[in-house]
Order: sequence, then structure tokens, then C-alpha cells
Amino acid sequence: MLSLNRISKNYKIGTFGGKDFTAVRDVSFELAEGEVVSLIGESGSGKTTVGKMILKLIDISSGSIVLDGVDVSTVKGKDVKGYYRQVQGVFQDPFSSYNPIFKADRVFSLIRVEYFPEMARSEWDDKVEAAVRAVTLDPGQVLNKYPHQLSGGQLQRLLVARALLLDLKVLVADEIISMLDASTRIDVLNLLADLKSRGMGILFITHDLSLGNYISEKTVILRHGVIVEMGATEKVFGNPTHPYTRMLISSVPQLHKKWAQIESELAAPIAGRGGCLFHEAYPLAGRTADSKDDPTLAKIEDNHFVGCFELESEKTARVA
Amino acid sequence: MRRYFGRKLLTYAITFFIAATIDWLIPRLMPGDPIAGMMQRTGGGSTLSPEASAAMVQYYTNLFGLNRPMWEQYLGFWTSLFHGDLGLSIFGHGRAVTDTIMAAVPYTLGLLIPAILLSYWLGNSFGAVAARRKWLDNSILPIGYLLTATPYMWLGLMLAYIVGFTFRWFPLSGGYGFNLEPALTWLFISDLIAHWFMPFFSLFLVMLGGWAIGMRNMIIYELESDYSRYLEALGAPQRLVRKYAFRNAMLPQITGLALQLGVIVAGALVTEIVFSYPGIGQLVFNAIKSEDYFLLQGIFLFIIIGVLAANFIVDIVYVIVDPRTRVAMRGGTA
Amino acid sequence: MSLQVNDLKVYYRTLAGDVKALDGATFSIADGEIMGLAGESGCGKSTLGNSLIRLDGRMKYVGGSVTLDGAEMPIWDKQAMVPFRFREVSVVPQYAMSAMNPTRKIGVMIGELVESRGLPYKQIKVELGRRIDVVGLTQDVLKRYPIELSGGMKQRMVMVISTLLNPSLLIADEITSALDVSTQRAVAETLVSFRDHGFVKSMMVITHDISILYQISDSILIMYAGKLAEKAATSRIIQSPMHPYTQMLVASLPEVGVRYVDKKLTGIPGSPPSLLTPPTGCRFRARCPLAYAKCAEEPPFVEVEPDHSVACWKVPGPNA
Amino acid sequence: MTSVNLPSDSAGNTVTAPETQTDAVAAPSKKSQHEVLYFALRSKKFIFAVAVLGFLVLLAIFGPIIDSNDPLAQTLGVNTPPSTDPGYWFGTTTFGEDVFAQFVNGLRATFFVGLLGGGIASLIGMSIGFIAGYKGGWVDELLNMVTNVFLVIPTLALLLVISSYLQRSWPEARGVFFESIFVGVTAWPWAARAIRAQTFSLRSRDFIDLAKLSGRRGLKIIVFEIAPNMSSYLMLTFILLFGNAILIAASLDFIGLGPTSGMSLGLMMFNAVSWAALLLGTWWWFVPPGLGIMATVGALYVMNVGLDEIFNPKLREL
Repeated sequence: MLSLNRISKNYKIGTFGGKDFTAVRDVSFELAEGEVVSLIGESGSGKTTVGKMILKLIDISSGSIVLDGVDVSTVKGKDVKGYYRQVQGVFQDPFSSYNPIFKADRVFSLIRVEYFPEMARSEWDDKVEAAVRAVTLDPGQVLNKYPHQLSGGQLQRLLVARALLLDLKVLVADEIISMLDASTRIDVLNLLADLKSRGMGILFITHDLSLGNYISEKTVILRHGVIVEMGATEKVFGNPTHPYTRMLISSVPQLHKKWAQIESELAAPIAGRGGCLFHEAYPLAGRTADSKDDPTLAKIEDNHFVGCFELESEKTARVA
Repeated sequence: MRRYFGRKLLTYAITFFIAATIDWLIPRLMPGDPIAGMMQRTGGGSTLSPEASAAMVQYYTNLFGLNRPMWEQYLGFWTSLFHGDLGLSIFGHGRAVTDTIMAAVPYTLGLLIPAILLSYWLGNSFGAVAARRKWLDNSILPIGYLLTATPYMWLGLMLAYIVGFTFRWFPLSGGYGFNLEPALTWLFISDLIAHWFMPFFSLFLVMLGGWAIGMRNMIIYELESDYSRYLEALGAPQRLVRKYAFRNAMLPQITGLALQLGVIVAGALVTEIVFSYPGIGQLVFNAIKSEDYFLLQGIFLFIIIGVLAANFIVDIVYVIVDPRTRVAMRGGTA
Repeated sequence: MSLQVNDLKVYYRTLAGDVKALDGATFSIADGEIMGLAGESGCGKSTLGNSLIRLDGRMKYVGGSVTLDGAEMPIWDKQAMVPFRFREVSVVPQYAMSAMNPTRKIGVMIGELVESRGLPYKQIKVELGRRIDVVGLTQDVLKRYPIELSGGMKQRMVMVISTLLNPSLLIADEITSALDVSTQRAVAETLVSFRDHGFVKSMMVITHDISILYQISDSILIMYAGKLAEKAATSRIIQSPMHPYTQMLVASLPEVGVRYVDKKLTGIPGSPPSLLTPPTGCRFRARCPLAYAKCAEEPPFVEVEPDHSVACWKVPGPNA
Repeated sequence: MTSVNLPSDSAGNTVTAPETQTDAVAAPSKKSQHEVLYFALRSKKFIFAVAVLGFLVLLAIFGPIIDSNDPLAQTLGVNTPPSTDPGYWFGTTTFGEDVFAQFVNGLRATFFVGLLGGGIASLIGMSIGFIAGYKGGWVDELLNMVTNVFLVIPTLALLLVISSYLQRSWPEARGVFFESIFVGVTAWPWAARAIRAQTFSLRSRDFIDLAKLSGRRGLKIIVFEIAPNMSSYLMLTFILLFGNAILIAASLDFIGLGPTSGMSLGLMMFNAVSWAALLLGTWWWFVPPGLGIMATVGALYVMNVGLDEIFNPKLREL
């Protein structure tokens, strides 16, 4: 349904420096209907940039994003609205997502003004109520309130409900639960997982591996704008192969396993080498990283790809 | 760093270019014919000697010569500008505008520089002190607001009236006594200072209020900042917390100085007029009265150059004082 | 017994009235103990942490006592607290990234801070250098400005500064929440090493992330709506919690390995009560599946087994 | 509504409170308005400033009606000190003009310059600030350059040259109206800068992205999403520009470039100095105009601080 083909994003940075900065490089993956793909990365990995490129909030420097055969970057002017009918986003900070001086349900009114100006008031109200109920909220409790009168969890769910008012195919959920309390975040996460049954494709962007692991079918691990490992979630987590993936998994604080134990359970990692973006953080490599070449993603098993030079020799298929 | 200053210099160059062009354009854009008016008056020759008058007529013909195409006039304007030739002054009895201005500049700078530096230093100190105690805050703040809201010339007038007219402590007008010739004698210097004091003091007072308020607001903001909270959490004495807050609050004040320069110069001009102090302001006043456009345009360019230079100095000072800009310019390591 | 807190009450003054953010806390931290303090946002955990070192302008001491190493701390008196700060009790604040004066070189700032507390900088310099090594920084950080350090470096530097005078108690307030998983682990492990090196005797680690506490703390104190809910050894809290709130909280946390398709986790329905007018009786009553008539009375926070205290009528204990 | 408490409409406080004109979709926050009202009524600074401005406005409106003397008519006794006789309340000038009549008429001109000049400056500053801050990129760079150029040009010097030429070639332009326009066109740069910075920080907020995802673009986002959030800030900006315009105009008048017909406070001081009021000791000629300007601008500044404390919870005392 949605496919990213070698997309990259370059920025000019520095008020004084004028340097080039590549936030995302050659990222390719696909998102199918009724599928949750989690895009996992630490700060600066470019995960949010990928999400914003899909949402057309920033331009793509190179590569293409294709939705049902249509190149998204060619969608211009009035057609953008049509695109947003199918693709929507929810962001990290629920309080920053609402204009603080307006009531929270203004996010719905905006959709009505822009997309359903013809619809009768009562019909629209029914539609909103249905959407609010679909995200397990009580319309009487949440409508007609100011953002500061609602909890973070309620606000995020309202944003999901807002997206449901449209004929949504793809939802980009960028860190949408990382600012919520532990007691409510899992419910919002479950809500996302339930949306799959409506045939929606969800890009779940997160830095939290356990959350990605919990809801997604497919996992993409991003580091410094480059995919280092991706594949079926159970394979990436069951057989983490790239040294970076391993490092991440061994750093996740777990509830029933101490760090030392997790580390000992992971078998000896493969060695990296010069040119790999992970090199400088990975002492086993021992070579200088002056090459801009990235290792290509190698297929190490069905539905599991890893970007590491050590694996290139034995790769069976080249992706991207 | 080079890029930063390069950018700044570019802005200043463009500013100067635009200002100079405006300066050249204004007389040509204005309805009516200013030259005709000027010729009419200079032709009368009441204030000028015949030779000077002839020289000026010649000059006008050259500069405004409408027989020449516009671009040539414009180019000629820049050429003479680079030669420091700003024309001749009617008010200066045919003297070169540049010379007339240069004679007035020391007086204006003599007012401005001490007034700016002293008010900046004292005002910031007052502001910092005000932020410390409630009663000080309640007394310094209203005074500060009144001072900044006072028109420069009015404070000058009030000072002149009270100190000069009523008590006769200081002379009311001029740069030095009519009966004196400039010389390096004690008599002359003391007279110079006596004439200097009131215009200086009135400029100083108005500015003082602005700095005090700015610093007070800044420092309150800094005292709420995270590094202040951390210092307090570690039991650092108020003395240290305030010292840090003061240092950090100084930085935006430097930028404030740059932003205020135009206003300050304007304040100096009107203050000089009040005291008939022989600086640029008085020159402007006379130029307007005698409709001496060359002089006025020359002064305009001169003020622009002065303000641009001062801005550049402030830019340099800021980079020296704020380590953050310095680090950012080095490219940073973070 | 290092820290002993007795019925401590600290309120927040607001326009609408006092917010009873900390409404009676009684607990202790033993020498060498790392105690985790966890709960939802707004439960009063940061208020508790702050009140032990510095009440900010809007906080109001209402009652109770705090004893550190046998000496009572006058937490209501800003000035009288000064001798305790830094030397006896210290803090690594939530805002560690911006805690250092941006216009002073770090070494100079430390020198001025230490001397202002009556210690010659020379005397402390060797130890300072040693500790910079311990946290894995290089000596030249002292000659740098804060802006020249990365987020993780700043965090570690602040940890070094805060513990320089070997305080008895260190309060670490949400110091890992803004960090990436990899740095999070390093910072958390540094905390433990500080205790092991004897830089601090005991520690209070405030966080909303219970899995971090599982990794590093000896005991965990769970707060709910300004009250203490449960305190016990870490393993007890994670494996066999007694308070229904703790049980539901722990059960709602996804872990690597737990997947939506296999096991759907659930959150805690409802949201915490307003602390402006907190309900009488057990404050968790409205969200508690076990609530019954008796919960209209406030349950005491009592020790139900050695080193395990709970505030719940349903928990069999001495006064059940 | 905030306007209920503000008798001083002409001081500009209620002219265009942006909340009242936002799109129909949204109702402004009732709660926050109540809060503003609550603090406004308790802010001594605000009430004091409103009282002073209110008094001056009334004086400007009704003064010329009460004292119907022509401010330029030379019909009274010369250099008479203030007394309770009609026509001599503030004394007379060297030419036998009524100083009180000059003062109240000048006050009118002062408020006019503040309103129009400050209004024009606000309009330009806000437009440039909003566009630069929202668009970013090369648009920002360009507008920034323009702003910086205007920022470093000493505007008084520029106005000097322009108005002195106008004096001869287009005397009709030498009135309060054109003076206000000139002042407005040159006084905006710092406002543009400040608004740009505010816009810049607002535009990265998620609700802007969400508005885009709702199909909104450009101007609509500035007007309906960003501006309402800055309404208090915009109001403060206008108040400051109002005061600045008055001060700049007074300087121009004082240098001798004021209105050739009519009266202004700056012109009064110019006349007083030109005709040696200082040497004659006729203090009543130059004290009222300066005091009038100081009171007006001072009250505006104090109102600014008061409002800032009302809007900004951080500055409020508990």
C-alpha cells in the first residue's frame, strides 16, 4: 500500500557552519494494509523525519514515497487534501498537539470545515460521537472541554478519533504514548493495534523497543538515518544480528531480567568494519570509518535483513 | 567566525548602500524643484561671499546637472562620496560639508560616549540591585519607567531651567563661553566641562532608566533559570547565584545596546538643540532652518556610518563576552 | 537509619487553593539503600524529592518531620537548610541538561561553588579528577563550557558535581527519562557505582519507569495521589505486589517478548483524582476493582510483613 | 470581555484584540478570560495606568471643547503665568497664545500619532514577523536582512532628511497625519524581530502540523492558529509601539519638522525653545507638553508591565 523507496533527507545546518547533514539515507520499506510497522531508533536516528516525509510536512531530498501506485511528492495543491484524507498523523506531545486557547474538539471542527462543509450538523455530530466511542472515550466527558481539562491519554485518543473521521489508510503514530503515564499508555497502544482490523496501516515510531515489539508485525531499526536491521518483529527480536540492535536490546530495562543476564544471553556479536555508521561506537570494528558507503542490507533468513559488512559476503539477496 | 562577521559586514554594507541611495534619491523624488529654491536663496547672496556663491552654483550644476543621465549622476555621487566630498554647506558659508561636520563631531561624541558607558554601567547595577529587594524594586522601577518615558529634550529643558536658569550652577547654552578662544588652558577646559555637564547629564539620566528596567527584568528571569535553581539546591550563597545571574543577564543587554543606538543618537541630537551645544544636533537644527540640504544629507550619511560602526563594535564585544556564540562559531563539539 | 520521614505534608499553593501534592508520607531509607520512588505524573513524587532539599516558591510545608543521620532537617526554613544541602543531602535534578551556568567553564564553576561552601578548590581537585574518570569523561571537560558537552556528558558531569562532597542522601529526580536507551543504562549504572564507591550513602531515585528501578534499586516506594501506596524490596514489588494499584501498574507494562497477539495487556481505567479536593478514604478507590465499603475510610500505611508496607484494607496484615 | 474594564479605548488596548476575530470554529477560552479579568482587577499597575491614560484621553477629547480658544490665536496677554482666569489656566506664550488650548490640542495630536503611527508600525512589524517566522528559509533570510537594515538605520536621521525636503516641496504633507505615517513606516523593525522569534517557536508546535494535516495552509495558519496564541504579546507590542511613535514624533516636532498647521506637544517645546522661554523663565510654556508626553508614554509602559504580569503567570506574585 505505502512504500518508501530509497528516501533520503539532507539538511543545510549551522547558522555559521553551513554544513550538509543527512538525516535520513536510502530508507526503504513497505507498509501493508492492516499492518503495524514499528520504526525504532534513538534520538537523532531520523525516525521522526521519515514520519514527517510521509505526512508531507517536509520535502523528500531523494527517493520516492508511493501510496497505492501514486508518487506522493507529485501530489500538489488541492490534491494534498485528498492525500490527507488517507494519511494522517498523531504526535508525541498531546498538549502541544492542541491549540491551548481553543477547546479540544476544535480538532474535529477543523476537519469538518475543511473536508465536510456540506454535512448536516446532526449527521456530523453523530459521526464525531461514533469516532470518539471507537477510541473508547465517553463523548459526554471529553467533548466541549479545554485541553488542560483532559488527560494526556484522552487527548491522544481524541487525535486518533480525529483521524478516524477521514477515510484513513495510513496512520503515522510518532511516539504517541511516550509522554503518557504507564497506567494509560497500554490502552492507547491496544487501540492502535485494534485499528489494524479496520484495514489501516500504522507506522509506529518509537524509541521504546518493548512497545514496538508488543504491537508490530514488522520492525525497522534506524540508526543515524540508515536502516541497520529490519524484518518480521519476532525475527528481529528473536535473533537480533546487527551489533547495534543487540546493544539496544541489551540496554532496555526489563521487568524480570537484569541487564547483566540479558547481555549474557545474547551470543557473541558479529564484527563490524570501516565505513559502517555504527563503527565508531563499536570497538570490535577497529577500523576508520571514512567511507560514506553503507553496508547493503543482507537477507540472513526469510523476512529478516541486516546491514553489516560482515554479512555481505554471505548475503543471498540484495535489498533496495 | 569569519562567516559570522562576513554576514554582519554584508548587512552593514547593504544598509549603507541603501541609506546612501535614499540620500541621493530623496531630493530627486520630491515634488517641486529643490535646486531652484536653493539657487534662489544662494543667488540672493546675503550669507555667502560672491566667490563661494559662484563655487556653489558651479557645484549644483555639476551634481544636479539634469543634462546628464540619471545613472551618471548616481555614479558621480558615489565617486565624490568616496573622496569624502559631500558638497558645500550654505550654513557653513560655503565651507565643505565634511569639514563642517567634522568640527561638530567631537562635541557629539564627547556627550554620547561617556553618557552611554556610564548609564550602561550604573543602570545595569541599579537594575540588578532592584531585583534583589522589594522596596528598592518598588522605588527604582517607577523612576526607571518615568525616565524612559521622558522625551530627551524635555528632561534637558527641565534641567536647564532648574539647574541653569533658577540656580545658575551651570551655563545654559553653548559649548564654551563666548568670551573664550579654544586653548589648552585650565580656564578653557573647566569652562568646556561646565558647558558639557548638563547635556551629558540629561542624556545620561534618560538612558539610565532604560538600562535599569531592562536589567531588572532580565535578572529576575535569570534567577528563575535552571542553573540558578541548581546552585540554590546545592546551598550556594545568594551572592554567587546573583553574580551568575548578573553575568548572564548582561548578554541580552549588550544586544539591547545595539538596538538602542539609533534612539540614543536621536536623543543626543535633540538634547544638543536644547542646550545649543555645538554638536551634530545643533548643526541639524541650523541646517533645517537655513534649508541647507547638502549639510543635512551629509549629516545623515555621517550618522549612518557612525551607527553602523558602533553596531559592529557591539557585535565584536558580544562574541568576546558570550562563550556560547564563540563555541557555536568554532563549530562546536557537542 | 539514614533517612527517616514522618508524616510529611507539603502542599502547592495555587489560585484555586492548596494542591495536596504530598499528604502524609512516612518511610525510611537505610544506609546504603537505593530506594526507587515511582508513580504516575502528579502523584507527588517530585514534590517529595524537592521538599527534602529545597522548597520552591509555591511549595508550602504543612507538617511532619525529616531526620537525616539523626539530625532533624528544617526543611521549612530555606536559610537553615543551607548547611545540609550539598554536604548532607544533594540532588541530581530533572533539568540536568541546563543545570550548569552556560557562560562559565565547568571547572571554574565548580571551583566557585565549592569555595562558596567554604572548601578550598585545591583540596577537592584531585578527587574531582578521579570522579571524572569514574564516570568515563576526560579531564578536559573542566576547561569546557556546558554547551560543548553532549546531553549524556552533561548528565554525568552534574552527577559528579552533586556528589562531590559525599552527601549522605542523593535525590535523583527523573534523570533517565529524557535519555536514549543506551545512555539510560549507562546513567543508571553510574548511580549504582556511586553508591558502591561510597560517594553517597543512600539514594532516592525518582522515576515513572519501574523497569529502570527493577534494574538498579534495592527497594521501591509506590505513590498514588499524594499518598504512599506500597513499599517493599524491589523483587517483592515486581514479583508479588500487594496493593491493587501496584499490581495493575506492573501488569500493564509491556516488556520485550510480550506481544499483543499473544497476550493483551490492560491499563488501569480512569484517572487519578484531583489533589485540590482529594476524595476521602482510599484515594485509589474509584479505580480499584477490589474496592468495598471499608475503603471509604483511609487505609493506614502499615508494615504487613518485614520490610513490606502497604496502604490497603484488602491486604491481610496486623490491622486487617 | 476585557474591554469592559478599559475606558481608554483610544489608548488602543481594545482596538483589535485578536481573540474576538478568530474563526467561527473556535470559541476563545472562557476560563482564561476570567482569569485575565481577575488579575487585571487586582493589578495596581494596570489600574493606575488605565486611570492616567483615561484622564489624558478625556482631556484630549473634551479639553478643546471646554477651552474653545484657538491655540494659535494671539489674543491674550503676553507671557502671563498660569492663573484661574479662563484662557490663562496654563498661562500664555510670548505671543499671547493660550497654553492650555495648545496643550489639549497637542494632546489630541499626540494620541493620534500614537494610534496611527503605532498602528502602522504594528501592522508592518506583525506582517513581516509572522511571514518571516512562519515561512523560514530564504523568505526569512530576506526579510531578516530588510529588518536589520531598517534596524540599524537611525530612523530619526532618515525622517529628518525626508521631512526637511517635504517642508519646502510639499508643505501640505507637513501635518500630523503624514507624520504618523512616516513614523509608522520606520518604527517597526524591533517588533518584527520579536514577533518573528515568537512565531518561530510556535510554528514547531505540533498543533501547527495538525492544522496542516487538516488541509490548512499558509495565511490561514498564521491568522487562525498562531496569531490567537500570541494575542497578548501582540497587544503588548502595540502598546510599546504606541509609546515609541509618540516619542519619535515629539523629537521630529522639536527639531522643527512638526506640523506647520495645528498644534502638537513637540511643537510647543520647539516654539518655547525657539522663542527663548528658557531665558525668560516662562516655564509654563514647556513644562506641560513634556509632562503630557511623559505621562502618556509612562502610563503606556506601566500598562505594558501590568498586562505582562496579568498574562504571564510566571511574573505574577502569589
